[in-house]
Amino acid sequence: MRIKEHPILSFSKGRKVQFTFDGKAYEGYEGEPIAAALHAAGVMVLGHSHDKQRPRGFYCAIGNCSSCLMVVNNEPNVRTCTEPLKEGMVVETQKGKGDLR
Amino acid sequence: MNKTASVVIIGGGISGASIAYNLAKKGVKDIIVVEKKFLTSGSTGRCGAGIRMQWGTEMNCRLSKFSTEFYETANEVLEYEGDIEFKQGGYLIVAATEKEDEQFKKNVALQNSLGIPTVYLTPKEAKKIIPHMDETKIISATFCQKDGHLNPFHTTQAFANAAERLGVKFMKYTEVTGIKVENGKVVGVQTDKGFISTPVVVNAAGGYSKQIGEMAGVDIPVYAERHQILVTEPVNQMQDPMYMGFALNVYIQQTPHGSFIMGRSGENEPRDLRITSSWDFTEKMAKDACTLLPMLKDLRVVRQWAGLYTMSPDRQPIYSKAGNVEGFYMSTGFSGHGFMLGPVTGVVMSEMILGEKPSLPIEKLGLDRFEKGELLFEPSVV
Amino acid sequence: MRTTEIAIIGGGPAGLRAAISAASMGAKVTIIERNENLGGQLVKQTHMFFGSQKQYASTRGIDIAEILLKDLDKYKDRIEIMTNATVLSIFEDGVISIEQDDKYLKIKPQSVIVTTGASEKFLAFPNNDLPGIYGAGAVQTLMNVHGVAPGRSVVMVGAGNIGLIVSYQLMQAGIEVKAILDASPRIGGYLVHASKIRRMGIPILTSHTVKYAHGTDKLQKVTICQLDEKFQQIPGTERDIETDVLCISVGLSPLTELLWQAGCNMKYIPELGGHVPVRDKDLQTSIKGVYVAGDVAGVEEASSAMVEGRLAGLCAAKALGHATADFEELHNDCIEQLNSLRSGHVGEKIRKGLEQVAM
Amino acid sequence: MLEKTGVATEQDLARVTPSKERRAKGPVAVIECFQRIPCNPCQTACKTGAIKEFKDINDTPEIDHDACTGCGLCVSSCPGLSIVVVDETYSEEEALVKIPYEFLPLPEAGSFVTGLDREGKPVCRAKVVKVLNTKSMDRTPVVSLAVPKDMSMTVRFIKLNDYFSDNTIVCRCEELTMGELRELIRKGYNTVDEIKRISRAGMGPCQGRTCRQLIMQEIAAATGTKMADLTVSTYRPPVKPVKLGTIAGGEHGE
Repeated sequence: MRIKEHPILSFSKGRKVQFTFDGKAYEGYEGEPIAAALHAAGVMVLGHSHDKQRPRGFYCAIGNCSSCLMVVNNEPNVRTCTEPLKEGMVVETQKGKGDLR
Repeated sequence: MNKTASVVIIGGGISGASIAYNLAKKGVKDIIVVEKKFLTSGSTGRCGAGIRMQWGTEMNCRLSKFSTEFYETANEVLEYEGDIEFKQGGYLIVAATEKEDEQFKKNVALQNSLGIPTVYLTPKEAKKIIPHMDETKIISATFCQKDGHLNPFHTTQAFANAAERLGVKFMKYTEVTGIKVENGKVVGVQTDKGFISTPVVVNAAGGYSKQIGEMAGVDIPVYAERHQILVTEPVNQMQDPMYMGFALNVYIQQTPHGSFIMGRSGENEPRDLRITSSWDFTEKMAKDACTLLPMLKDLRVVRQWAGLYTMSPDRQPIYSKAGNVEGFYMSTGFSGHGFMLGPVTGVVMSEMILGEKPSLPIEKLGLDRFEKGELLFEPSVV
Repeated sequence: MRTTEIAIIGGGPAGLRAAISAASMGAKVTIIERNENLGGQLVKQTHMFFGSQKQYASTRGIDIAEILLKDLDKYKDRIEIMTNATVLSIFEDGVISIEQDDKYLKIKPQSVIVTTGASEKFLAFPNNDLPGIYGAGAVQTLMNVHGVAPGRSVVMVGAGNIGLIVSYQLMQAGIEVKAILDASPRIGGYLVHASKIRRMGIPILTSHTVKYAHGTDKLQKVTICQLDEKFQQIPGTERDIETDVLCISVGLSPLTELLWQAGCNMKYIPELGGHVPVRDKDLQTSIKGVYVAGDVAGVEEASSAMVEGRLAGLCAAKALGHATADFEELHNDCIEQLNSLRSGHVGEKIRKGLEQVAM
Repeated sequence: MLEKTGVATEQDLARVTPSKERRAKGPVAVIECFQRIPCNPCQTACKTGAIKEFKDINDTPEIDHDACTGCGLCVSSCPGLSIVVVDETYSEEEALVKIPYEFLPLPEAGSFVTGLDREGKPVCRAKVVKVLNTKSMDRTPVVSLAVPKDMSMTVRFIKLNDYFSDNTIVCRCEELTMGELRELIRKGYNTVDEIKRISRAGMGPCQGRTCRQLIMQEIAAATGTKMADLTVSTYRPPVKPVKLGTIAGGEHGE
């Protein structure tokens, strides 16, 4: 969910861009973190831990922890809480520890 | 608090733990291992933890073959409740110069004669084993499937736990401050936690073994040299064997856990006990990795660290008693290969201390070889 | 290799203030900031600051950032700004390695001022890794920087200033705060912040903690319970609150990795948030040429971070030979400001902590 | 009282509890069946004759604890689920309690659960040692629990949610749980460095940022050491994971 109005802040957004998450089309704003765009679209589960298969959402939002690792444009282990969204990005849930491709 | 022991082993790394285990197994009571910090806190816990049988001298081939065969059943033999994580993914050792290629041909013949199943490969054949390598960077390669990698912490712990069950005492966070010698004989070890009376001291102190030798008045011709290493984020399995080159000065492997561990020797590494980090290593290592295994360029470095190699003049171990001090033994000078030789170290040192016939002809590895000038130079090292 | 006189690691309130004061003395400065924008955590702070006018009291954090950037602009010929640039290491020889926009570079400064701030502490309870359980800072970033709501409703853990402020900000963004819990029997944050929250009808449950988080794929509810005076859970006091977000705000710890790498003498001071460097009155650590300011030197308010930044900037510049006639006066002014910010009841803890790290 | 609350009283239990001496010898069945009802499968299941023959099918079972081998065949045979096997020789500090458990999901061997007393109150942490679920047990699996020795006559049920938070994740990258951490500390790994080396906690992509402080807290709590006195693990470059390719393509040399 996006915050539509705010008593203090006004949000300057980049242009609208399209991206895919696990094959489905999504929309977000250019330059915002991938995880923020997913969160705005209601996607809170970004993956599952590789051993115990526990669901993982983003946690720290500043690239410190390892909760939000996803595959972006074929690259594994991308910290989506800080990685800026770009037009046409292919975002996927990471399987296990990720494959170098 | 003062104590008495039959044997005091200085150093709680793989060597100390293995020697303690082997002595206890042969029935020796009252063994104490003194460790300055915790088990594996020195070189063992900082090493790349590979094990290979591909060497250029008969001695090293035999020592490492003995160790490899032990590691194959170590979980069971040591009745370890964890897993030492022995992965026999092989070592692919690459030749980058004509001279190296020539040496490798000799090495393979030597290794095969000793029952080590190494094969000689063309670059194309090598690429089949590590598909993401740039095969144009090499002339040839040798491969032995039985070589591999272990988890150094669990491996040491496995020896230590087995030793403890046999009655060995480990004194952690205890620093040796002196060794008492009377009439040319060892009589005890002074520590910051008290004095231990003992007729036998085994120096397995790795990077600190020169200093420990000095405490007993024994001059050991070794020096500690910093070596650096780095580890990446884990990724799904993609590389089974260790990739190693001597002329290329590099080793790169993927652990069963998924992370890559890689290291190289620095040109101007300090020869003291410093284990700080340098940018020079980071950069050269990254460059080498990306050149030789280009796919690794997207792999992220999580941590770099350093440890000490205990260098001997001929880069071979020193298994010896001191000529001038009775009861003082040493197992040192591994020059970067002490971890993989852990099992054989324990066996031959325990035999030496108990005056038994050695299982392997290690008499050539004594301290006196340096005085006699009978060095056994090992050509195949990073 | 690139060089500079003073490298400032971190472009938050302390770092910016350090850069301005060092440059005003005539030093050549490089600010290295890991985010795209300067200002650090100020850019999330929609509330008005305390302190005195000298520390921009009654101005909102977001606006203080703007003011600092304007001041910075006055010395732009002497200040190099690197954004999207993360310092990776301080090596044995003082060389700093940096990743900037996927590029690797190095810089060798004569002095360095570390103003890396602090990171949030974590809390252990069953299922604490469920999606929907976030650090307070993460929630602030998500809603105040990116304009995205973390969820529908929130239970906040921690009634310190950050917990109280973020709760208020959540309400501002139209998100229901169901309760604020704090393990301690007393509210840790400023009481005015607390009154603000209470006025809106949000309960602040002191001597309470989160015992359990429930949910299959993401957070659905939390079980909370009461604590006795020894912080032990009182059986039978459990109750459930349905919520899709649990926000953790149980304090900050200084981000000191680089100081450890540099070999600074560190001490564990709980009053200051954890391990902090020992430092002299000029904010120089035990390693010559390595200065600190702000939360990395001990967790405090942004107001004192800015004064510390100014002090460190002045002293680092002076040590490199950039003396101005009014140095003593400026130096004393900083010390006086810090003393006044730390005086009184609220500053007692800080004073106690600082006594133990003075060199 | 039992009639009112469904909870056996101390007097009730005194009648069926094996002697301390017997319990110290090895596994033994504890039959907490106090009401006369027409039922005797326990007696039928008993292969050693420890459960004496019933004169009347309504008799409450009588067991010769000295003849009982603690085989546990009676446990899953009891329709009232009133039998457990207690083994106080399991280890120095722990006793094994085998309980019937007819719920899904079944606990996993190796996991930690909350041990509940007869009133369903959490009393301790229990480690699931084994889950036995053979065809002959006919859907009454038997769960073996390792519990603190003094809890052997207290723990009678479990909750899979671990109130004692042993399942709590301490290290996200390597998924080390609090239970595993406590186990390591108990084994004597009591510095962050040792924990790191043996479990990999702190070696993951977050470089210890999430777990380091939690591990230190737990070590401090478990060993009674002050945080300030704990040895800190070393900090090494880089501060942030960085691609090999980025370093390789960067500015090099002096």
